[in-house]
Amino acid sequence: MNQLDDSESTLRTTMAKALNLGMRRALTDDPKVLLMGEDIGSLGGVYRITEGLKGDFGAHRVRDTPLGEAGIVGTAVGMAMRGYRPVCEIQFDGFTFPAFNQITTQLAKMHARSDGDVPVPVTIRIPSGGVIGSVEHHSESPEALFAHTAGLRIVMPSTPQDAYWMIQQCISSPDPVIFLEPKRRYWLKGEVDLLRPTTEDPFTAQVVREGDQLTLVTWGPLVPVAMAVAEAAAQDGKSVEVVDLRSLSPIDFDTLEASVNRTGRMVVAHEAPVFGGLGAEIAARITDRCFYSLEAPVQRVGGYHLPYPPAGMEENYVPDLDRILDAVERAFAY
Amino acid sequence: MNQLDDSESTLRTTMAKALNLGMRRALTDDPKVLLMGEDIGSLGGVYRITEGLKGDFGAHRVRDTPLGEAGIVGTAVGMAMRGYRPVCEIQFDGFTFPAFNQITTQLAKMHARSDGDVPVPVTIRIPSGGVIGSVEHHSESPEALFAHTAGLRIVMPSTPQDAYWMIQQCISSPDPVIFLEPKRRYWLKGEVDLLRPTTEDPFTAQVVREGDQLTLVTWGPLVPVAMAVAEAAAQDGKSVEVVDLRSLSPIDFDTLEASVNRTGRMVVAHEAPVFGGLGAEIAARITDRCFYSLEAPVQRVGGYHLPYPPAGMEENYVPDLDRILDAVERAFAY
Amino acid sequence: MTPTPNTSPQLLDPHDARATAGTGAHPATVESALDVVRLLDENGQRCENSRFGPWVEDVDVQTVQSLYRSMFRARRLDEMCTALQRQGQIVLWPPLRGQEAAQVGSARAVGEHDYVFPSYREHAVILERGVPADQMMTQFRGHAASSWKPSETKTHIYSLVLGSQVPHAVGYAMGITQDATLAQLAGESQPPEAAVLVYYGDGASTEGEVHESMVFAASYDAPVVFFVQNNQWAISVPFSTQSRVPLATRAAGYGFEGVRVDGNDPLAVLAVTRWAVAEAREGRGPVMIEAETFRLGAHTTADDPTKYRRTDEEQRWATRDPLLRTKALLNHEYGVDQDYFTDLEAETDAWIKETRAGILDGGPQDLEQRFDVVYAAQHPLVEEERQWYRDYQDSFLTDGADQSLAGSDDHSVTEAGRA
Amino acid sequence: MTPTPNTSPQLLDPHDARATAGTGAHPATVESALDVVRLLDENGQRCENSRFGPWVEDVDVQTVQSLYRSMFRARRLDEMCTALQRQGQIVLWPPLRGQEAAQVGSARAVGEHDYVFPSYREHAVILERGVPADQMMTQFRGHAASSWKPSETKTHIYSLVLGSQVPHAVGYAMGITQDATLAQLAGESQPPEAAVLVYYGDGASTEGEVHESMVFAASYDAPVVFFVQNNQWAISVPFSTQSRVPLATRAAGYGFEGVRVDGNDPLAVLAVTRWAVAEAREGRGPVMIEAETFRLGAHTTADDPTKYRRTDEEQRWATRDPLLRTKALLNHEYGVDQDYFTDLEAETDAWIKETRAGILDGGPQDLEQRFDVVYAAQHPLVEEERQWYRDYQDSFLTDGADQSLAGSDDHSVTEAGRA
Ligand SMILES: Cc1ncc(C[n+]2csc(CCOP(=O)(O)OP(=O)(O)O)c2C)c(N)n1
Ligand SMILES: Cc1ncc(C[n+]2csc(CCOP(=O)(O)OP(=O)(O)O)c2C)c(N)n1
Ligand SMILES: [Mg+2]
Ligand SMILES: [Mg+2]
Repeated sequence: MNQLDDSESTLRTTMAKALNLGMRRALTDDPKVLLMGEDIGSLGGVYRITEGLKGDFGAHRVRDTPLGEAGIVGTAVGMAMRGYRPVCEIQFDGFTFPAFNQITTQLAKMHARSDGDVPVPVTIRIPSGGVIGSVEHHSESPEALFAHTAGLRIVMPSTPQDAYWMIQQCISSPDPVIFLEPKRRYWLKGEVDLLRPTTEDPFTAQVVREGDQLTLVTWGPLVPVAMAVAEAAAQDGKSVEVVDLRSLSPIDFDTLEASVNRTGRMVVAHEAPVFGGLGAEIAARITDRCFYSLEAPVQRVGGYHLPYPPAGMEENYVPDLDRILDAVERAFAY
Repeated sequence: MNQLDDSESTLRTTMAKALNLGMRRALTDDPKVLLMGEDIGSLGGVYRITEGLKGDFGAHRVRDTPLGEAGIVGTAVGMAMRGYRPVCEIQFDGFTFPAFNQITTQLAKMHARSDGDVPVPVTIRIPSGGVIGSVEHHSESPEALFAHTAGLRIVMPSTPQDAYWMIQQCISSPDPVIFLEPKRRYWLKGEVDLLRPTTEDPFTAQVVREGDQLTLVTWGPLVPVAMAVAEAAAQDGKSVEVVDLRSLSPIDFDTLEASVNRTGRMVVAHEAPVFGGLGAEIAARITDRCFYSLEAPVQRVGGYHLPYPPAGMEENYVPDLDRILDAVERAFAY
Repeated sequence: MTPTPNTSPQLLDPHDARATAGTGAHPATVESALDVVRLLDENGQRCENSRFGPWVEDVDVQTVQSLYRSMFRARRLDEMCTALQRQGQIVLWPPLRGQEAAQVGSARAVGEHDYVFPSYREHAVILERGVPADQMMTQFRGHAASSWKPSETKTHIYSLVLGSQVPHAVGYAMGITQDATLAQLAGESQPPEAAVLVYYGDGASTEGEVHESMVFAASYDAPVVFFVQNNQWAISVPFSTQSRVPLATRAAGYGFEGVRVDGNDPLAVLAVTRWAVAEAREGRGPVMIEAETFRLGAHTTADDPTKYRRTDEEQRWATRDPLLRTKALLNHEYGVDQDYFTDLEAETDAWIKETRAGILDGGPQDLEQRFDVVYAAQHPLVEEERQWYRDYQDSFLTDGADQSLAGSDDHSVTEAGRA
Repeated sequence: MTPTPNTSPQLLDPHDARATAGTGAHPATVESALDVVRLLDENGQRCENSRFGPWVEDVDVQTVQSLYRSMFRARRLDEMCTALQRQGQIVLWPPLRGQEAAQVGSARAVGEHDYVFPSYREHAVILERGVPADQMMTQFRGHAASSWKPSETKTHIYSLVLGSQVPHAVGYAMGITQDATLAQLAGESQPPEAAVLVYYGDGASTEGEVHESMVFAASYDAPVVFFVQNNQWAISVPFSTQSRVPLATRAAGYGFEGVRVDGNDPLAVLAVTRWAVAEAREGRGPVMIEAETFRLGAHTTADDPTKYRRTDEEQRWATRDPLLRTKALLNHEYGVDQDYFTDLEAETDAWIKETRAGILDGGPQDLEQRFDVVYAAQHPLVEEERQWYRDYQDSFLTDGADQSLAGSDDHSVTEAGRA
């Protein structure tokens, strides 16, 4: 645990390790925090995000559960009622759906249903997104299916620094949080400032590259791609501002609005299918807020209206640098 | 069954009865059609939509199932694999979620997952929407949670005529269909033409009132309200075109685009919460398609970002004539 | 609330086989779950049960009177609420008629450290947990989301998504165990032993979440008692559609004990639930109880049982009415005379009158209150929408009420009906 | 495929108790589900079982050789695929090593009218159903969504959402019954009796959908056999986390029979499954079988079992290897000599070589094919996106490949790894 020694105030590490350290710290700071999920104990999770935690904190705080997602989320709700702060892991995004009833009708609504008497501070970690070369149901991006439901908060960090801090901030949130982890970026390395989070409020967006001709907003796995798009556009003489959305519910529309009022153009990129995706909400609201500033309609780029395809075709399905650049060019064409 | 006598070519009846007659006809025409659901047999369903059908077609074709929504949808998928065309009833919108995994990962994707070898022509009827003065979970509008998933089709009729025809058209669709029924309009009466459907293709929108200054698009329970809004606006000298969307996936954007290119303004109204609702997709796509025609940003009006409230407060939650008119005025204010 | 029973040693025998656990060894059998535990026969005469009888050895005339009083009040409340619903004062009402013994008997077996998860028909349980009857009704009037505070009553709110409360109960029970573990590791004194009692119906037993709850409860040795009121019907669907065999037989397949009890016998229900709660509290849980009972009334005030069931079945069960049976017990076993019942009637009349007034007293909260409770922490979208809502509502005040076209919805939509 | 066994009369006895059905009467007990059916001991010696022995009375040396050959080929294929995955030719591979007897024995018990629903590790079952081995691999290569046509093979595609295929199997079985009912009502000749065999794992048994499937199957008397391969592990989670008791004991709680069989004994598996399939076909289903076996290899090629289980457990089970046991049976009982095994090895080497070439032959389909299969009927959004995709792909061709920055993603994202 000497990684947590405050005398070393920064650490260069992967997102996977940053999440592990963040949970380690949450477990250390609050005895009411506990982890639950399939294979998170001895194995440390199929992505090894919880590696070593069962050994250090005990099987009562890092629980290998039976194989039922509804059971995991449902019992976590019950433990939260007893004063605990359960952090559940769903093994892959595609296996969230057996727990959908518990998440949508119970976890999200318990505080409201009990007229504020029963808070349910449960965090649900879901490795999310594609391009990992896997089999079906392992590469979904279900954020829009949670965002429509009031009562949930949803975040997705894109850097080790945010991973380390946001997991802690979400665990201490009094509201339930869906914590999406961009699984194809688990081995992305970066600096983690062990003393200071990016923001005190995790439910905010961050401008991660400034620009003045177009706002490119995305989150999680596509943030590094967006940075590359901005770089490619810059070489083409176009100045693109990149916003890492970080919080998908609530969405920090103030930051987006301020950016678009300066740039006049917006592209939203996500891995999920465009139709009914979160990009629609962003486009609709930004168009409403910035109607007179927009020089082009908000361009959306995302997955097609298809189930996530087999691995051999996925690179053509998920937006890549070229496809996002194409959307940027479409926006400039107006 | 003499209601089906073709010599009487029209019938004035309620939406509830029209649905009953539509299913009766589907059961008569195709022995592979069968109905499944909780309480749909002897009771005829809690809304009596299937009244009399078990008596006339037998318990093997109109099945009272055990009380498990995942079991209902999951076994329906299996029966479809054996060549049947199951029509499932979910008792209330709020009880769809236990079946969400079967709907999202199985029903929607089976055709694609089997590379087109296994069609699953299952229709899932869900009484949907609010303002029925009921208790929690009985008044939800979950359409956006289905629309984002490729492989499903979603419709919602707003008249007895459409109810009668669309249920038959959806049952004979080779794709799975989520068939939303506007439960507060079950007793709405209207003419049913027993010889001719509104459209051969049920997955299309209909202009139900012409106008040239603003397009008001909505579906299901809000269509009659939208008609009243257009009437009120007309008295105020404003010409509002009303589009009944009918099909929520796919959405007939061609019809919407043509309308907005004429009117220059759009309001979308639905009962579901605005945030992440289907109105976002409509606003985003129409803005993209009609950027130079739009004189105002597409205005959305819907539920708030709250769980559906107790009955005593619901009239303030669901958009009514005043609130939709307010959105119309906002659009005209640009 | 739970007197310690005079237990014979074998009652408290730890389940050795279960303790050594693992595949292959478990004490429960399906056969044992087939017997129906009964301490009163259909005429209210005491009958013997060597295993469970000792659990109500302390029961005297006062206890039985008190059980009867609770059942009687619940029935009268139920009748009054059915009437109020007919008068449009209540949105919907699920009657409990016929299930009073199952509810009062079981609720009496838990105490202040225990936690109760009802489904949505457990009105007699809620009254036992100390919720005032008029307050209990705000939810069914459509005035509030929930009618009592779980934090105060140790009784969860009603759950209308069938089965959804069962995993919560198991998780809560896991939390009880965790409290003890944390205290032990911290060298602190142990918190009082506690158990969770969760109610659900024969229909709800089919929901997958109930199964996962059983698996989790067994896996974590959770101190939880699953209490199924098998009232033979799930709306119009008879029990035979849900299962070929009694539900208590399910427990053996998870490696814990299931007991079937006559749900119209308040003593048997009390005894079996006391035993089960003790098993759970002492770490030998979970336990499942199936109370065989009958819904004498309609499913809800919106239901019409004549559509799906025969009156002879209703009549047969009417003769097993738990109130009649308990009254007979009081008459014959304890010699309680008519004066007692007359007094009780008068007392209850007064209580009902007062409760009725209390129920009719309140009105709905304003929608604005919902914006306060959707999240525990601040939320910008909610703030924005709350502000919009407030301004919009205010606009009617300032512009004058005639500006509003509210109500013209139904007017203009001439042909629309209401559910 | 299924020779009619010489059955003694009591084997075909209808379950009177079950037929009269209803609450309270059912034949199965938990105890009967605790015995493990075994026709071969650990050394491959035949042992007696009066109930199930007769179901394999027809089995002779050819049959055992053929069972062995199927198991042997499956194992060799498994080894080859594991190697191919290491070489990056296969996306992911779930090895079946150790489960060959459970799979081959059960798959042999079903015939051309029956329908099979695998989970995702039943490679030996798929081979038995006639799918060519190289074709079977397209899904695991990431080249296609599914590798065989259910309409041709009467074998459903693999299901990766655990438990999700189980209700489909029950529904399919309900369809079989419906076919018979419709034929009867129409005065047509009865379709052939058929059953459904569905596979899932000890871990998957916890999923709520599996429970609902049992309820529906019992409720509709569906001709389905639930075949659980209890290989003791769900990835890193031992069976004891899922259940305190054998899974076969669950069946009694739904009112049908559950049988536990030694899953490494191909004869016992064949016998029990034949019996179960016959029960189902003849309308006495459903039936549940729990095959006790062991996953000798890793969960998938991405897994590392040393993280969670002890080698002594692996070694103990290695001595129960179904191939060793069957080989011993052939040696000792039937006097099959080394020549047979040498020949089989040579034949299998050739088959593996050919299969390997076949596997490596194909490449992925183009994404465009996915637009054809998402819906069965025309869909405007899909058409629009397909057109866009086609034009976009074409733009690289016409603009020249240098226009594409594809590949620069990983370049610019210097620090990104891949799962
Ligand atoms: C998940 C879910 N599905 C369906 C319903 C609709 N519904 C309400 S009560 C009921 C029957 C419940 O039967 P049971 O569990 O036996 O309880 P009882 O009403 O007999 O007390 C049904 C189907 C629901 N509330 N929740
Ligand atoms: C619904 C769901 N949850 C989680 C997973 C991830 N997962 C894949 S295999 C597996 C273990 C399955 O164990 P078991 O059912 O015993 O089958 P086995 O792998 O042993 O053959 C898990 C947890 C999944 N595929 N589906
Ligand atoms: Mg019931
Ligand atoms: Mg397993």
